[in-house]
Amino acid sequence: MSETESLDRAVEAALFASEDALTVDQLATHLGDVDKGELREALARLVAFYSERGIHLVERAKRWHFQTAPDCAHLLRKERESLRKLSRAATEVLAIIAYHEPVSRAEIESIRGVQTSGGTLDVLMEAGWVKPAGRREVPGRPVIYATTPEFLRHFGLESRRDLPGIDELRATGMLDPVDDAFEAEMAEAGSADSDGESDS
Amino acid sequence: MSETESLDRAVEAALFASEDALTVDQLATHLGDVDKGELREALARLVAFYSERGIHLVERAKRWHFQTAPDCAHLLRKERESLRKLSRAATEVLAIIAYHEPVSRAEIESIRGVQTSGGTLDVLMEAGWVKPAGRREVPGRPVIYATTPEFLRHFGLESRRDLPGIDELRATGMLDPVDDAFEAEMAEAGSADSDGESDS
Amino acid sequence: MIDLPEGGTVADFGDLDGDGGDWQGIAASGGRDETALNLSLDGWEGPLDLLLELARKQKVDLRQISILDLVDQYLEFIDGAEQLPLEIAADYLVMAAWLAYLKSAMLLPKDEQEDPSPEELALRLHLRLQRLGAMREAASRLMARDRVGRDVFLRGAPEGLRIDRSIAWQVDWYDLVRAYGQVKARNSPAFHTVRDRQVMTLESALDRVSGMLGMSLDWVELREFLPPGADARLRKSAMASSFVAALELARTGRAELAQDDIFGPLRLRRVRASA
Repeated sequence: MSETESLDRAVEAALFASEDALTVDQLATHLGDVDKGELREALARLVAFYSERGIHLVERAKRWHFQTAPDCAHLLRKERESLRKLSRAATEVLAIIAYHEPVSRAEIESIRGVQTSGGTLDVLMEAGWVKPAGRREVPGRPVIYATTPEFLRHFGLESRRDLPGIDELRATGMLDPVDDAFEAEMAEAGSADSDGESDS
Repeated sequence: MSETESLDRAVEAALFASEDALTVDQLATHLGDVDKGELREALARLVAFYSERGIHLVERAKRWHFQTAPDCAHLLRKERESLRKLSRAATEVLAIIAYHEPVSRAEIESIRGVQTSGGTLDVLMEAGWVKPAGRREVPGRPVIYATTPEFLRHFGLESRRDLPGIDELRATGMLDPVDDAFEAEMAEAGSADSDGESDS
Repeated sequence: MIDLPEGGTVADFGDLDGDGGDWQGIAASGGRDETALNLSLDGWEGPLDLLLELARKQKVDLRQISILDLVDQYLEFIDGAEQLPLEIAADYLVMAAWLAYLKSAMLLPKDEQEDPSPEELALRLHLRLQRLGAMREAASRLMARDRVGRDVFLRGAPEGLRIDRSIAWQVDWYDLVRAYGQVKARNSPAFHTVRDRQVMTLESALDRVSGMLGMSLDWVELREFLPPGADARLRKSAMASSFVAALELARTGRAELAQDDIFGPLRLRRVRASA
């Protein structure tokens, strides 16, 4: 057996057996201080090897794990208890945290235009998708929230950059606070006025 | 994708995600009443496919499951040595055994002047420095303890005669005044005793 | 009941049946406002939420909605919702009042408008609706991803990776020998001997000083009475005793004392017998 084959088998076995997704560092340590460069190459080979199979090797939040291929879902779902469905409030809060993180409860509420019950954040924290991430250094020092690696894993995201549409939302200013957007619009309108006719 | 490939992928995913090993019947039902002959062929193909990998598909008591390749099994259990300083109590007991061997536990206690928990001797035996060396032929026939060759090796001693005598200890100030020793003892009692020795 | 069409792009949000919990299908124990709203408003979460849904009904890009139309639709909706419990209605009515004001302000000629202008107010509302809409869209796209436990599955029975920690006990030769020394020191019988300390008693000082005074007619410094060659501690004791002896001799009229200055040397002289 060649050396790369032997490394591939070891990585395969370790990731299969592990109860948690593993970082490259964890894998390297576990396999007896393997060179990390070689490890990454082995992971790349395995991703390719499994890409057409019923199970895939995936990276989420810098951690690697095997999971079933998405197109096999219909075969596996029926015996499973289907996921409890999140309320609309909770999904919105989750999205706001994910796209704006870190974000305080007041900031969440200002986007939603409605108070957020403590229970909603609790549900997201209990699911392991959201965690407190310190405090904002403004008067009152409100707690700010961010998503977890488990969030990325659950939603199949390698990193927050993979959040659907985040680039476009950022480019169109949708992630900026209303006040900032308002200032920008007014400034633009002002300059438009100045080179157009003013009607007053 | 061919039909056999698609079946292989489904079997693969189902066995991967299942918490229990599955019989051919269970698999067939699970995958939507697949023909069992085809299923067996698929299983055979998968066994061959994985035979050189880090994970194997195996049948045990007519149930199928994935498991780590036997030669990768050592990867799943990893030994990690952590260094720990021997507690003061254990060091004293070890010293007493070294100077007085063979000694019974009661004798150790009478020399130390405090009770010695069984855990302390266990630690010394686990470290490989002390072993039971028969029983004292007195009422109760207590076990007596002695040091091991490993003990001499660890301390770089040719024999126990290399241990400094009482006079040498006194000359080098190792026989501290009682008050100093008492103070040190009190300081130790204050810090948590890691091997559970209770000095009373 | 309030008659509103289903929200268009948010089919993945299932909270329109009024259970109010954060997990669909789990009995409601959720927020007070959510529960209450869901009971009476078919799941609208506050006025902004309702406005957003109304805006979507205009079936144009959110950037091009007509705020005036939106205000009309909202006010019409609130008019139709007669049996709103008061505590829920409050937020909606505040918004209704504000929108009514906004509408009237927008209908005024420009030069009669107050500051901030209704256009600015409308722009802010517009921006808020856009942002809420964007997040709602993002949430539904997020929920539609291949999710672990729904679309993809992890290994059902992982063997688990174990790290067995064994302990390598550390102790060095010095610790070992010192520990033994301390055991011996702690438990060997301790002998406490009080060192024989040389002192000069007052009696012997009296004898000594009066004896020595007899041998001289001149002033003698107190220091001279101390035993020569004595160690420091004996000297201290002798000094104290001799001083007291000198005082005693002076009191009984057998010696005279003189000291030229404070802390200066103390001198003694025998008192000659007057007889």
